[in-house]
Order: sequence, then structure tokens, then C-alpha cells
Amino acid sequence: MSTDNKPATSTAEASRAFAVTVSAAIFAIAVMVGLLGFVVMPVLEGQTTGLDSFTAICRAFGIGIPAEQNARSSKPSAPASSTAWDSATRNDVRRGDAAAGAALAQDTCAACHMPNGLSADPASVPSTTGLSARAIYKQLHDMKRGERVNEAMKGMLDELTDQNLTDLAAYYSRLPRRNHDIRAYNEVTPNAVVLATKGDVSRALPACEACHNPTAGGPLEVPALTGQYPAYIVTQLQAYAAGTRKNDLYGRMRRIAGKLTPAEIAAYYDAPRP
Amino acid sequence: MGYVLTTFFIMGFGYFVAESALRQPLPAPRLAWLGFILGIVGTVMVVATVLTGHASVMFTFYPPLTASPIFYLGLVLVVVGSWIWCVLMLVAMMRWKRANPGQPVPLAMYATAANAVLWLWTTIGVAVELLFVVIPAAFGWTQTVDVGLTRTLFSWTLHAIVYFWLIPAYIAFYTIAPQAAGGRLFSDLMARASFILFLLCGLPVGLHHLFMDPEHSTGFKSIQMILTVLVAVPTLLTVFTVTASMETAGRLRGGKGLFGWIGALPWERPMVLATGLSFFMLWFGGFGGLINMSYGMNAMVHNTSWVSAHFHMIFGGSVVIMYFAIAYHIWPSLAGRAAPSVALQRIQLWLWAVGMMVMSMPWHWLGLNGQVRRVAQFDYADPSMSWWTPWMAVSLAGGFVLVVSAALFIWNLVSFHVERSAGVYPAPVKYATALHPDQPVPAALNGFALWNVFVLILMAAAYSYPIAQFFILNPPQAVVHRVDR
Amino acid sequence: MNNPADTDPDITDPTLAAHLDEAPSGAFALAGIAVALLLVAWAIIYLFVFLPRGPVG
Amino acid sequence: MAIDPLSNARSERRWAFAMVGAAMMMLFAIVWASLSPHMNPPSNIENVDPNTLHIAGEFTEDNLGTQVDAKGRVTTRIVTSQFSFAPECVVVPQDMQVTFRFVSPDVIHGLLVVGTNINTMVVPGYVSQVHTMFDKPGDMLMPCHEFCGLGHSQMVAHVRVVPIADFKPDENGRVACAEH
Repeated sequence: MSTDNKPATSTAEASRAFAVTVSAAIFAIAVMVGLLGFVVMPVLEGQTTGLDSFTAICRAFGIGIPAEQNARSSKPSAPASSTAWDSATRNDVRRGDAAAGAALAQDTCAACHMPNGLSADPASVPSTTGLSARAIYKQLHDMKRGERVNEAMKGMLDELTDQNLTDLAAYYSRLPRRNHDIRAYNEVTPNAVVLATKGDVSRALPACEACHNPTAGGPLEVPALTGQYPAYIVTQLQAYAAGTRKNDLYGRMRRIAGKLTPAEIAAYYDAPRP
Repeated sequence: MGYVLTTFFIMGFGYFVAESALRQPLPAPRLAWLGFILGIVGTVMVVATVLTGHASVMFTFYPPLTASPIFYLGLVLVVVGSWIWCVLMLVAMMRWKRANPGQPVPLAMYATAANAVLWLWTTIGVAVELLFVVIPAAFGWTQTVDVGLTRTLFSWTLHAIVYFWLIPAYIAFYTIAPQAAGGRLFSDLMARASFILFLLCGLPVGLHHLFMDPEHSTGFKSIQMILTVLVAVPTLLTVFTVTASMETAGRLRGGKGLFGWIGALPWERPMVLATGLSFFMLWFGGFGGLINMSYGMNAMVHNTSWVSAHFHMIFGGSVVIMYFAIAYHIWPSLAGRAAPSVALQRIQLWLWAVGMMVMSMPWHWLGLNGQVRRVAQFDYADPSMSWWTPWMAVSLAGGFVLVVSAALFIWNLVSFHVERSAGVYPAPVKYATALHPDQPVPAALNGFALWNVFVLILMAAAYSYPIAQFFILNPPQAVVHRVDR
Repeated sequence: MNNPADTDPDITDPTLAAHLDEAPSGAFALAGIAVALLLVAWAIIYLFVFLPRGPVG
Repeated sequence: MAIDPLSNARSERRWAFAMVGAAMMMLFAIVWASLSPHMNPPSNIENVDPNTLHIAGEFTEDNLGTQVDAKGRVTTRIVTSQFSFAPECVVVPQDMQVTFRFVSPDVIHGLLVVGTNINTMVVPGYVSQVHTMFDKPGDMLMPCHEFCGLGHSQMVAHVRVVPIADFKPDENGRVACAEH
């Protein structure tokens, strides 16, 4: 049965016959698979859900026809925040003019936020350093629209255009982050550190630093809180819990603050990292 | 881990096979070293970014989460290094064919070349994803990512990559284990056909990882499901052919009756023992896989510990244990010494199999009951999860056994070089002879030209519209979420 | 086909024939049982877990 | 030659036919389940812009949760975002057809409802839709099952299945979980 006994042509012919047979088999399988997946299954399934055959086959190919036109909920509602990261807004924020923002900040903001972004009244005026331009823009935009209620800021922002906001965001996002020593704050309890770094799965509480660490990769508008004043963080958590601040997307912070006890809120988070 | 261990092992084993099975020197060994260095540099880049917290995106990337570009560039280097390997494997095979016209390529080399071809096809998906979508986003050149497109491109790679990892184990099943057991390969043709079926059916099935995704239609999901059913066939063929090969060994050693040959096998040899343990774990891994691929049934287990159990069984278990056995098998001829302690090798293999079973078996049950994977902590106080605790402890114990086994493996290889007792220069590695060595091999099963045409056709049928739809329908994109700043 | 160096000179065709008259009945039995059990296990999950969990889609 | 050179080919062929037959049996069972009891993967290709979900339309904050429309159909809308579900608890009636609609405004999420066949990825840019029916009352866990960032492990919600008698929509057709 050695190949040597046969003339070379017959081996070549046998090989060709093998290739032809295999090709035919593979094509037959491909055709049957296609018929089953694109015709038989969708048509049969479509009959039971009231789709005609043509629509069922189109849907099987994924030619953009949703399964059923759902009754859209028509209830009109004001958004919690009208800041949306569509491409226009993203580009505006990216192209903010830091120099123009600096001049504006000197005239308009420095009285409370100080030229270096570090306020004199940590409980009600936040540090505006170490925040991304998107974080600053979002809060300015929401306060200007009244979605985050702050009378003092509203008065100032009413005078400003959207371009002013992006310029300010560009300026403040470039200020150096506040340098501070965690050990100076004796309110930090072990429990707060656990909540800040690990969260609490039994209450569906993510770790604070899952979003608020500068390298967390959380939501686009999230403020980095590693340099924020503890007193300010406490007042904002209290405001979220009470529902007086509600410009967070889909109630994320309201739910989190609502689950924290007053004692936990008082034991603020200030990440023990540079 | 999944990428790095496998890629380096497969490259090394491929070079070994190319020299030992073809009995000719490797073409362009300097290029091979270049591939190796690229792989090392890439690995260092990846590990450094992950350990410094600049790449918390896991190895499936999950765009629009976006890590430091260094992470992705490191992966690209590893892949480019492996492409060099692929080219060298194919060149080695062609040189041999030119020097031996009309002769069938030795099975071990044919299968290695099949794996190289498979890997070249496989990496196209992830390479396109990285080069055209993810890396531009990581450098900040683009602001948004088409998530459906990236998931689809990754799925192209996602399933065939496991066959790339698997094939070396199958090479050992077919070409090393029967010889090590003292028998013959039952059928050389069936072995070739199985490797070709892996090449054909392993590629156009990646959408079965996206059964639960909203961006694909029922039609393409179901045809890839059917093709996935077909990919079970080469494994089922292998089970028979390798069992029959082992049976020839058992019978040649005097085994009688329906099952007597099993006891007659030389189980004291690590390669034989590993093959047995590997087949045992393959049953469980294959069982999990059959559930995963069953279209609607995937909903029970998608993204749960069941999936982790499945690939730990089939990859961590049946495949990696064969990597160990292959290392033990080829190390003597690399080191020029006999193994100092075969008993320690057997213990290591047993520990690995037992550890993997103990670790992975509970995951099946937990996954079926909703334990999701890739989670750092569970609320064990919740009554629906409190009963998981003891099972997690069992799993953890299995994990410790695996750590011990891995350490013992390293010691077993080191001991070749440190212990004076190992001295006898062993015979070079042999490959199994077929039961009927003179059976003619059709030209189609001695090359890849025909099969590449079929892969192209099947991939076009399975993936052309699923990829094109993102350009036709132009779905809204997601904004890049940087995790490193 | 194979390299002559790979071939074991002790195993000749008559030796094979003498020992392998029953082969591959053992492989059929062993692999058959394994695959049958596999199908049974699959069917158990299908019938007793998947179907009772109800319709989706 | 003492042994029949084709005997192994015959055995192989017999085995191969048996294996293809076994694969076909499984395939038949899967296809039957997809056609008769409707057990299919969620494959509803429907696009939605992830950046403006919260501004207007179906997925604004006040529209989330369970709602019964004029025709009596029950739809539950849930937004999955880093790192929570909104709302974190939804009420659905037992033994009635329920349609879940999930969207993500940021990254990839995924979810399953423990003990059921409800399982879907939530991909930004798409509405993931699952039709189903629950046959037992009770609180069921709905965890996020796809890595979505560092807070992924803590992203958990619940589905509360109540008997139809206890399923009482308000004048807007809405039903929400009571405070717990």
C-alpha cells in the first residue's frame, strides 16, 4: 500500500478528488447553516411573534428594525442636569482659553476662590484646584442653569457666556493641586477610610476613590476630591442626602449620600494619597 | 497571564518542533531571538502599566475604558513577536517540503504550521481593534469609540485565540503521547483532519462570546452558534483517535479485554499521566463549553463563574498540564541531561490536576446560581449569597494547591541544572509513528492553500456584515474614559 | 511519512497484528461512554435548569 | 501486511458519524428551545445616543422604573452607569409579560437576574431589551456582571416580583419599590 507503487498521476488525481469532495461538503454545510440561521429560524420565530417573513429575515440580518416599536414614555421631565457630553460640548471644553479664563477669574472669582483657587471659607467655598476642566465646566453650567442651586454663584454666572465658562474651566483645571497632609485632619476614622477605599457591597456603596481618585476612570464629569476641603465635602454630602443638591446624573450621588449615616458623612473622605 | 504564558510557550515549543521533527536547523535564528526580545519588552511594558495602576482595563480592554498607550503598545509588541514566529514556522515547513518533494510533512510540524496559520488569522481582529480604534483613543487622537465595533473585532480574536493555546496540547496528544506510551498513532490522516477542522471552525465562531450583546442580530448569532457546534467535532474526533492510539500502546504492553489496556499503560511516565489527567479535565471543560455555546443556554451562565470554571478546566487544566508534560519531555534534550526525579514530576502533575479540579468545580455551581465573575467582593451577609462562603473556601484551597504545584514545576526544571545526579545524556525526542505509516496523504492535507481559501470564505460569511453594519448604521459612539489620569 | 529515526524497530507489523485484533474496541467503549455521559450531563442542565428558568429574548 | 490498512479508517469514519450525530441532536434541542418556548439571546439592534440619554426622551430620570402603558403592557426601564443601577430596585408583576429596557450613558455594563435566564450586556449606544415572565414572587439579585471600572463589585440592584394582586400602578401607570 505504499505510494511508490502507484503512478504519480493517480495520487495527484486522488488528491484533487479529495479537495473537490471537501469543497462540496463545506459549501453544502455553509448553505444549510445560512438557510437555518437566516430563513428557517427567523421565519418560524417571527410567525409566533406576529412578524411577517420579510421583516423576520431582515431582522435576522440585523438590518435595523427593532423587535417591536415600544410605547415610548411621553412624560416630559426636566433633566437633573442639562450638561451633556456631546461632541460640541466636549470640543468647547477642550478648546477653552486659559489666558482669557485667568483674566476673568481675577475680576470675577478671586474674591471668594482666591487667585490660587484655595478659598478662605472651606465649608462653603470649595478648593477649585486639581479638578478637570470637565468637572468645573459641568458645575458652572449647572449653576448657571439653576440645576444646581447656589444663589451667590448664580448671580455671578448670569453675567457670563458659555465661552466664559469653558475659559474658566481651562484656567482652573491648570492650577496646581492643593498639597496637604492627611494626618492634619483628626476626623478621619478607620471606617471612613474603608468606605473611601473599598466601599460597602452590602449597601451597594462603591468606594469613593473608584470615581474620585484622579486616576480612577470614572464618569467624565467626576471631580477629583483628593485635594478638596473636608468641610466642603461634608456639606455637599449632606446636601445630596437631603436632596437639596440634585444635579448628579441619574441620582448617583443622591443614592450614595442617602445610604450613608450622618456619622459617616461627618467622617469625611480625604484620600491618603498625594 | 493568558497571553504571555501561552505565547512564549508556543513560540518555544514551535522552534523545538521545527528543529527536532524536521531534523533541519531553524531558518534565521536571529529573527527568532528578535521575536523573543520584542515579546519580553512588550510584556515588561504591559506588566509595568498594570502594576502601577495605569491600565485597570483587564485583558479584554473594555473600551471605552482606556488605559495608558504604553499598555496597548506592549501588547502589540508581544503580538508582533509572535508573528515573526509564525513566519519562521511556515518558512521552515516550506524549506522542508522543497527538500523532500512529494513527502508528507511530519505531523508535529504540520500541526505547528496549522497553528501559525490560525494565529495569523486570529490576530487580525485584535490588531485592527488596537491599531485603528483603541490606540488612537489612548493617545487622545480620537475622543470616541464605537463600542459595538471594538467588541466585534475582539470577538474575532477571542475564540480562535484559545485554539491557538490548545493546539500544542493536541500536538502532544497526537505525536508525543502515543510514542511515550509505547504505542502508535492510530491515524495520521485523522489527526491532520482535526487540525484543519480547528483552523476552519475555530475562526468564524467568535460571535458566540457576544450572544448576550445588543449590537448583533439573531441571524449571525445563530449561524455562528451552528459553526460552534461543529467546532466540538475535532475535539470529539481527537478523543477517539488519541484513546485508540493509547489503546494500541496498552495492548502492545499486554493489556487484554475491553478495558484491560488502560491498566497496562505506563502511567509512571509523566507524558502518559498528563495525557490521562488532561482528558479527565477535558471532559469537564468540554461540558462547560457545550453549555456556553448553546445559544439561549448561554443566558444562564454568561459572565458568571461558570465561564471561569470552563476555561480554567479546559485551558488551565487540560492544556497547561500538557505544557508541563511537554516541558518535562523536551527538557532532557535541551539540557543534555536526564530528569533527576520523575517522581517529583508526577507529584507536580497530580497536584495541578487536583488543585484545578478543587478550585474550578465549585465555580460551575456558583455560576449557575448567579455568582458573577470579575468581582472583587461579594456581600456574604446577603442570604442569597451566604451559602457561597464554604464553596469559596474550597476553591481557595484548590488555588493554594495550584501555587504549590507551580512552584514544584519550576523546581523540577531547575533541578535538571543543579543536581549532580542527573547525568546520562538522553536520547533525542521521538515522535509517534502512525499505525499505517505508508497511508498516502492527500496534497490538501499536506499544505494550507485550499484551507486558507475556505477560511476566507467562512470568515467573510460570518463576519462581513456584522462588521460592516457599524459603518452602514453608524451607531452613536461612546466617549473615551481614561483610567490613567 | 515519519522520520525513520522516530520508528521503534521493536514494533513490527506482525507484532501489531498479534496484539491489535481487538483494537479499537476499547477506545470505542471508553470514548463512547465519556461522550454519552457528556450528552447526558448536557441534557440534565438543558431539561432541569435551562427550560424551567423560562422564556427570554 | 498482516493488518487491514483500512480498518482504522473505517473505525474513524464510524466514530465521526456518531459524533456529528451527537452534535446535531444538541443543535436540534437548541433550535427547538429558541422557536417554541422562545429562549433566545437578546438581539434587538436599537440605537440610542449615550451622551444625551438624560436630557430628553425615554430614559430621563423621572421615566425610569416600571410603568404600565395604556394597553396594559409592562415596561421596566433601567439605566446602568458607573457604578450603580437607576433605580436600584424595580417592581414587576408575577406571571405577566415584562419588557426590560436597559441603557448605559458611559461604559459597558452587563447584568443578570439570579435564578432566571435574564442576562444581557448593556453597551453604550444601544438599548438592550429583554422580554420575560417571572413565575415566582420574591426579591431577586441583579448584579452588574461586566467589568465597568473600579466600583464594579459594588454595583448591585434588585428585581422585586410581586403577585398580580399586589401590583398596583399609580395614576401614571408607575410602580416603584417601597422604601426598605
